[in-house]
Amino acid sequence: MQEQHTDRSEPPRLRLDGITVRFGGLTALDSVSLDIPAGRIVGVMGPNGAGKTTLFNVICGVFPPTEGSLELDGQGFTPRPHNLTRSGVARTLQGLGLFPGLTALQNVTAGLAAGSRGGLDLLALPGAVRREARLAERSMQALEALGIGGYAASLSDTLPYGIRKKVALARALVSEPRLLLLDEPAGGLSHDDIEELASIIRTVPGDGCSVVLVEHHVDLVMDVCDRIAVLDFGRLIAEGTPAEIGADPAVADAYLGVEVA
Amino acid sequence: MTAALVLEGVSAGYGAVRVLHGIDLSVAEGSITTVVGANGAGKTTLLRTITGQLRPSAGSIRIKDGKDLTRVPVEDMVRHGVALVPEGRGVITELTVDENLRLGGLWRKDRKAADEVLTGMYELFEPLARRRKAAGHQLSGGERQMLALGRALMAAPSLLLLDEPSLGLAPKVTAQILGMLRRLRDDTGLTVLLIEQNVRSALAVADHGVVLNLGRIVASRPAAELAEDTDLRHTYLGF
Amino acid sequence: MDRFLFLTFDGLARGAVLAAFALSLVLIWRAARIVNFAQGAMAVAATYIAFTVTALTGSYWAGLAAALVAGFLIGALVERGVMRFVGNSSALNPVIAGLGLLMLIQAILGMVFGNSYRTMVTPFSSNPVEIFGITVFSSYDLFVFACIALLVGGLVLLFTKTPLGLRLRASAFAPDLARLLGVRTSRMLTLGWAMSSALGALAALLVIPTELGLNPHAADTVFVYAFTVAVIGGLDSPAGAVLGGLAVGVLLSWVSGYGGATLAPIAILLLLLAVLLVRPGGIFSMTKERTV
Amino acid sequence: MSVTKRYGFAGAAMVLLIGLTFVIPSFSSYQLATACAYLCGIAGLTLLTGAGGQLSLGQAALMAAGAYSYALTANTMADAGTEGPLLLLVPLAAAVIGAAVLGLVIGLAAGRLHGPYLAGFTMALVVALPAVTSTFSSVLGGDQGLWITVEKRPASLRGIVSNEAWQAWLAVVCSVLVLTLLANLLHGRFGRHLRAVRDNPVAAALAGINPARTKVTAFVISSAAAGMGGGLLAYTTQSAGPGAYSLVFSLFLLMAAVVGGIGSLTGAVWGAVLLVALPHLISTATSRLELSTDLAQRLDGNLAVAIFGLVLVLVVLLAPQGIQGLLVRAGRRLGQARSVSVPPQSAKSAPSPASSTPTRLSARHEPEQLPATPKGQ
Amino acid sequence: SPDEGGEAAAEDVPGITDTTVTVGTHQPLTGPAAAGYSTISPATKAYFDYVNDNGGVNGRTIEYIVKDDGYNPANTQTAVREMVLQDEVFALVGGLGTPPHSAVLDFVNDNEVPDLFVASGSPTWNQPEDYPYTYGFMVDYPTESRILATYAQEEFPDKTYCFFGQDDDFGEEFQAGLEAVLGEDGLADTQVYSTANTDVAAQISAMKEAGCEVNFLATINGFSAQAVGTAAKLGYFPQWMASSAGGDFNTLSGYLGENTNKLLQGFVSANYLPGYSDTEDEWTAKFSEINEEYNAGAPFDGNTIFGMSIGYLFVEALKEAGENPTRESLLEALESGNVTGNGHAPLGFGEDSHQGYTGAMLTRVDNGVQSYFGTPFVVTGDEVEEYTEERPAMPADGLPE
Ligand SMILES: Nc1ncnc2c1ncn2[C@@H]1O[C@H](COP(=O)(O)OP(=O)(O)OP(=O)(O)O)[C@@H](O)[C@H]1O
Ligand SMILES: Nc1ncnc2c1ncn2[C@@H]1O[C@H](COP(=O)(O)OP(=O)(O)OP(=O)(O)O)[C@@H](O)[C@H]1O
Ligand SMILES: [Mg+2]
Ligand SMILES: [Mg+2]
Repeated sequence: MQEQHTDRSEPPRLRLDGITVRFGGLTALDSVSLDIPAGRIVGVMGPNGAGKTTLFNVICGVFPPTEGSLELDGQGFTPRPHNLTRSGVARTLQGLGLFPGLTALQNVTAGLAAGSRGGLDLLALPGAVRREARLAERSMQALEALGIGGYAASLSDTLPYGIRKKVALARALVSEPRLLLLDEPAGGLSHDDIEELASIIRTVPGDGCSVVLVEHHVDLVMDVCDRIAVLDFGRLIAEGTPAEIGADPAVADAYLGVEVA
Repeated sequence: MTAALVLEGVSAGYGAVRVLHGIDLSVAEGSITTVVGANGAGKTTLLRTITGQLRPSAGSIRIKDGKDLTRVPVEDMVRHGVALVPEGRGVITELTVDENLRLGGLWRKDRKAADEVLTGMYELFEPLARRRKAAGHQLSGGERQMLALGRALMAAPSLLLLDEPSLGLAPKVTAQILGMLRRLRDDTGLTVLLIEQNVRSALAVADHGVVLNLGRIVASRPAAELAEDTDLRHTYLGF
Repeated sequence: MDRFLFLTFDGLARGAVLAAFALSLVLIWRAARIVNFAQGAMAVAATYIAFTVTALTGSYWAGLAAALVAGFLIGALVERGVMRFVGNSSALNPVIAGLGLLMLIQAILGMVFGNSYRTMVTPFSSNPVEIFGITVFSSYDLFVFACIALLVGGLVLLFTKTPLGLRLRASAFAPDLARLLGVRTSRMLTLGWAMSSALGALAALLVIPTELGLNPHAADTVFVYAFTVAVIGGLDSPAGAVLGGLAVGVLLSWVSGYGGATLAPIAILLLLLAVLLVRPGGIFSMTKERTV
Repeated sequence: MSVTKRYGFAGAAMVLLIGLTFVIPSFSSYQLATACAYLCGIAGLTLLTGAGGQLSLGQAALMAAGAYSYALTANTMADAGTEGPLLLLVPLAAAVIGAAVLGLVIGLAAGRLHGPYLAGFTMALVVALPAVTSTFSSVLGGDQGLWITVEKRPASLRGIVSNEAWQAWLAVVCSVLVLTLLANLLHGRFGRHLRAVRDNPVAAALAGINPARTKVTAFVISSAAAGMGGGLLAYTTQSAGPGAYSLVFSLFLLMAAVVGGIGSLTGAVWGAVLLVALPHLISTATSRLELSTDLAQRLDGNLAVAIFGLVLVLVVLLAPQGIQGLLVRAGRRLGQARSVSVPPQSAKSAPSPASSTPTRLSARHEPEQLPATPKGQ
Repeated sequence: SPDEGGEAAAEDVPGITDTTVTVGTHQPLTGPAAAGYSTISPATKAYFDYVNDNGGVNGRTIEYIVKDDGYNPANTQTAVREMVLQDEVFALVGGLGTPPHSAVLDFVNDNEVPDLFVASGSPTWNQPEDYPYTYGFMVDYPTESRILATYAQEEFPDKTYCFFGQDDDFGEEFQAGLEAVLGEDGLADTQVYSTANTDVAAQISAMKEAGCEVNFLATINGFSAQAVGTAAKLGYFPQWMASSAGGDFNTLSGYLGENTNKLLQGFVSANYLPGYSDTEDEWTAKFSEINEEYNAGAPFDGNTIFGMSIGYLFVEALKEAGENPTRESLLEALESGNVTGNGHAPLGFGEDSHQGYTGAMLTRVDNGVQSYFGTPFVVTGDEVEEYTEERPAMPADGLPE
């Protein structure tokens, strides 16, 4: 294991400091400290039930950590789920997390909720109508950027699985986050789609956005990540470059196992 | 070698939409057959049709003893030795891990044997043993997948249908599960129809491979041969 | 102090019946994930049959048996005849179907038996016994308690200890999955309805003699209170229904005795509010559901 | 429908319905007025329950809040000597505000509840209404409720329209207004947020929508609409009392919303029409029957109730999407028949199963448990 | 004279043709209140049918529209509007219930529809200034309670008086009448019940503990029975004094079952109409006959007498209104004081009173038989006086002359 808090002039995008989460008797996270540098892609791996999703939940404020604290861009950070996008954090859910009753476009526009504060457009005045049109346009661009503009008007639960995954991604990207949390984005995707996903993820840091990627597709993680952290039983057991992690026997033992012959 | 499952000219779909077009498929007894194909190829639909959740519009589906599965109601599938691990972690979230597992063996008359198998399952899936009393909804994604698999095995099936078991599982667990499937095949003569997105591992573990594309079977060969066929892989499997 | 004890005992006696009826609602909820608004009317229909049987045979016990059998059959009939065909496109539809059945059954009862009240006999004296100068339960109350204790115990055992209970719960929570596992869900559903309806019939049979009498609307208020009770206890929890029933019974009695009968519905509303604010899924709700 | 079109449609509907009062008998005008008042309450439910997925059995209590607010304001103003349009408009505004405030209070509690728990709580609320009115009988008039001094139709109209027609005018204008505003909300940002919260509250929160606030807001809006309905009823009937806003009435509102089709506001219109017309038609028809005295006494009233119950059950069985769903489907079939030559939709758009309203109230089938839902967790 | 009204052509009068008079009523035929009241309107209808079979009133048959309102004021509003605006009834007769009828009071008076013989004991109906078209029928609650209280003071002096009543106007007005006689603190304990909760043990036990010896009841029949039954269970046997609304022996015995005779021994209640168990009474005999023939032999009880008495009173008024009755002539007929009804106490109808029966007589249960005793009483102001005049004799065949 190596020093986590390397002093740099620029604060990390996100800093986890001694995060512990307990559910009753179960310790899901055990004092995890980790930095997510700005503009980098960090992979988080670990066996099932290691606490990866729980880690995301803490970052998103779904529940507070039992112990420990968070920092976003050097500032103390007490997240609340519905304020996340306003703080520049976006997350996709393990599984899909789409709204089946909305169209693909509306699903994406929902991701822009933070920008459209409060107000009820009771009278549907021209101003509101124009703003709605602008939001729709931005969402449409997000869909088109992922090449799925053609599905905009379909109800999301009628779409093929791969497309739905992209809609979910578009909804996270549309808010132009500084920190993007992806929970198993490749789950259930076919090989082609995963390649495409990899190339999409690689473009994200171009805008200075950091990415945290939780994934069981080891190839994908090794391929796109700048750094990788490995959790086991809620503890951080390794952190380093993909090459370092690939060579770490502890990781191989806890997570990768032996390839099937 | 006899066939544990034979599909002849099976077509099926949802409402007016046809998804499967005249599928012919034969699964040899005591073998692992894998069906691979892109998203939306109709793999899940195929399993739903075999297990009677979807009625085929044409064709026949028979198991070993010649029994016509299309006439068997869903709830009698296990009684004919057919068990399914559905796509998307079919865990009954309101029940505990233990209850979920026991449910799988409930149809069997001999309690004793079922109890033994239960103990076996906990040995097989260690993480579950720790969470025996936890409600299904507390489990992590991977834990749920293990539970669904364990539950299907509790039924002591002769034909096991798996819909993307590796989804969301750590590579180590995936490897364990696939390894286990082989062991079961070898030890008990279990027949497995495996649907996988993770084509490489699937073909590595399977005896026979089938490629499904847009609801039609485009290739059906020994798995090793399929894995070698670069053209086919490029065209349909994208690697 | 005497008065306090009297009110408490009286409330417990009434609460026991509410508990039994609430239990029948819990049962249907567990079997079909439906709040059955026709439950009261179904129970009253069974009670009319019991009434007729008692009138013909002169035996309370024959009537009681008839109520249970009739309740069981009515439940099965309602499930097989109507509820099974209610699509699940919206979870509201069962509610509306229940309301439709409620009106239909009440109207038919009105046509067949008329609107007037009919007196029902009780097998035991309903005069309370005095112990140390304090009026406590009557033998009828004790009979009610015994019936309900027996039932609750039986149900708890059934659901937690038996394979049948596991099947019932599995088909309630996830019918499609349960079917794949070999559970005959359709039978389980019918059984769940039938058992619940029989229990409702028993509760009605127990409560109606203490009220104004048998009438097509005899279970209207009982249903409303019992639903509240079930919600307070947690719709999934038999134990919650019993505890909630007793609590609401005692509260009703205290409020009527000390504050005035008018205040009772307000007190119940406040109790409900208090409970749900602290535990939105009722007192005995399961551990908080993991959503992410 | 674009916003301009929506406003045009609303205007046309107003003109048409007001014109109608000139040709129909005055009792029908009264029925129109009540239907419009009910419509406000039902439309509120469509928003709350249909789009928001919150099952409320307490809509009648909120209408009652509107009616009492109207009554108290109107009587206070009348006592102070106010006359003219103010005596009409201020109490109506008070009805809306009064109900909205109660809705806020309830919503703050109810926002945390779901499915049957919310239903149970709101039911207890309606059941407690008579108790509240008798506890505060000095203000709320107890069981009999309050008499209301209402501003009758303007003198200039007295010879031209009947009192009932005037009531219908007022109700038509108010309810079309309510419906238009609700449509604006449902088709705009708020509707999107509401459906998002209904479908997946966690994902909605992560997308930046505050689920708690959205739910409470839905409650307030639905209550305000109900308040308008209550105000209109108070005006047409000149009274506000607990008996008129019973649990039975509350359940009827819900039935109307569902049977009309809870997925859309148009469904609410069918529901309101049905709520007024159906009992009337049934009782008219049954009273026509020539029966022996004995039979007549058994059937009196009961037959109408039985038929009503049967109709409800049948609608749920045969048209689970409600009347509106039925019409949409019929319309689609007609459209298909007309355009046989047109090739099926582009291959890209996936097959869409009959669009459903995913209200997860009784949690009958958690989508997660359906093997049909792929890969969801 | 009322005959002046006859000059208007019959067609101009709503609800009147050459051969028919159409009247309407709203009744709880369904819903929870149906149990207590749904048998009243069939009795009225039976009486009208009887009249129609005997030539009707001045050659016109009476068409009687009964609308079910389920005791829900909202339904009443619709039902009454339908009858007035659509069916154009001549008058409303015997609309039942205080809350339901209150909801249409303004409407019928605005529309100038005679609103006769409201079946409720609320004094509301007696407001000729504000509601010139509305007339009461039942003896009102405060009148009844004054009579009962006065009797109690004489018969059971120095006892502890208490009150048990419904938590609405019925209870309040009844209690006010009691206190007017017994004094502000004349009641040692007062308890109320709400119809939503049939368990009254809490209240009755409180009365027992307060040492109540004479209990006045402002209860409907079901709750009178609950009160008496619950008290008996507690081993508590006070003197009960009930309102006419909750003192019907037959109905009570229906609730109380086997022990009725023992429990109701000595039960006092007020009434003003012929007693249905009093087979000697000519009215009762006639009504019973009509019930057999025109009401399919429905159970003969207080509701039957009540319904037929309302029917009789209306026919009497209609006759009095002249050959070609109008709404005005109908009201004039009532104000004339010539319409007398069949009660033991006189009707209060006149220029400035629309009060129904102005007094009552007391009944007592003895060995399972409820019968009148003593003389009737009338109340003027706070004064309770004996009423000595004879009850109007029944005209031949029970048909008003
Ligand atoms: N809300 C909760 N209540 C109780 N236990 C929980 C809860 N959330 C997580 N856990 C438990 O904490 C552990 C970590 O769960 P988590 O979902 O974070 O795992 P994960 O690393 O995301 O696994 P996977 O790769 O399978 O998704 C698991 O054992 C899980 O059962
Ligand atoms: N319930 C349904 N109703 C209508 N169409 C459906 C339904 N389920 C699946 N489909 C359609 O049927 C086709 C095949 O779906 P299926 O789920 O069988 O594919 P799959 O091969 O399992 O894909 P994946 O790899 O994503 O699991 C798809 O086009 C899908 O959109
Ligand atoms: Mg996870
Ligand atoms: Mg699939």
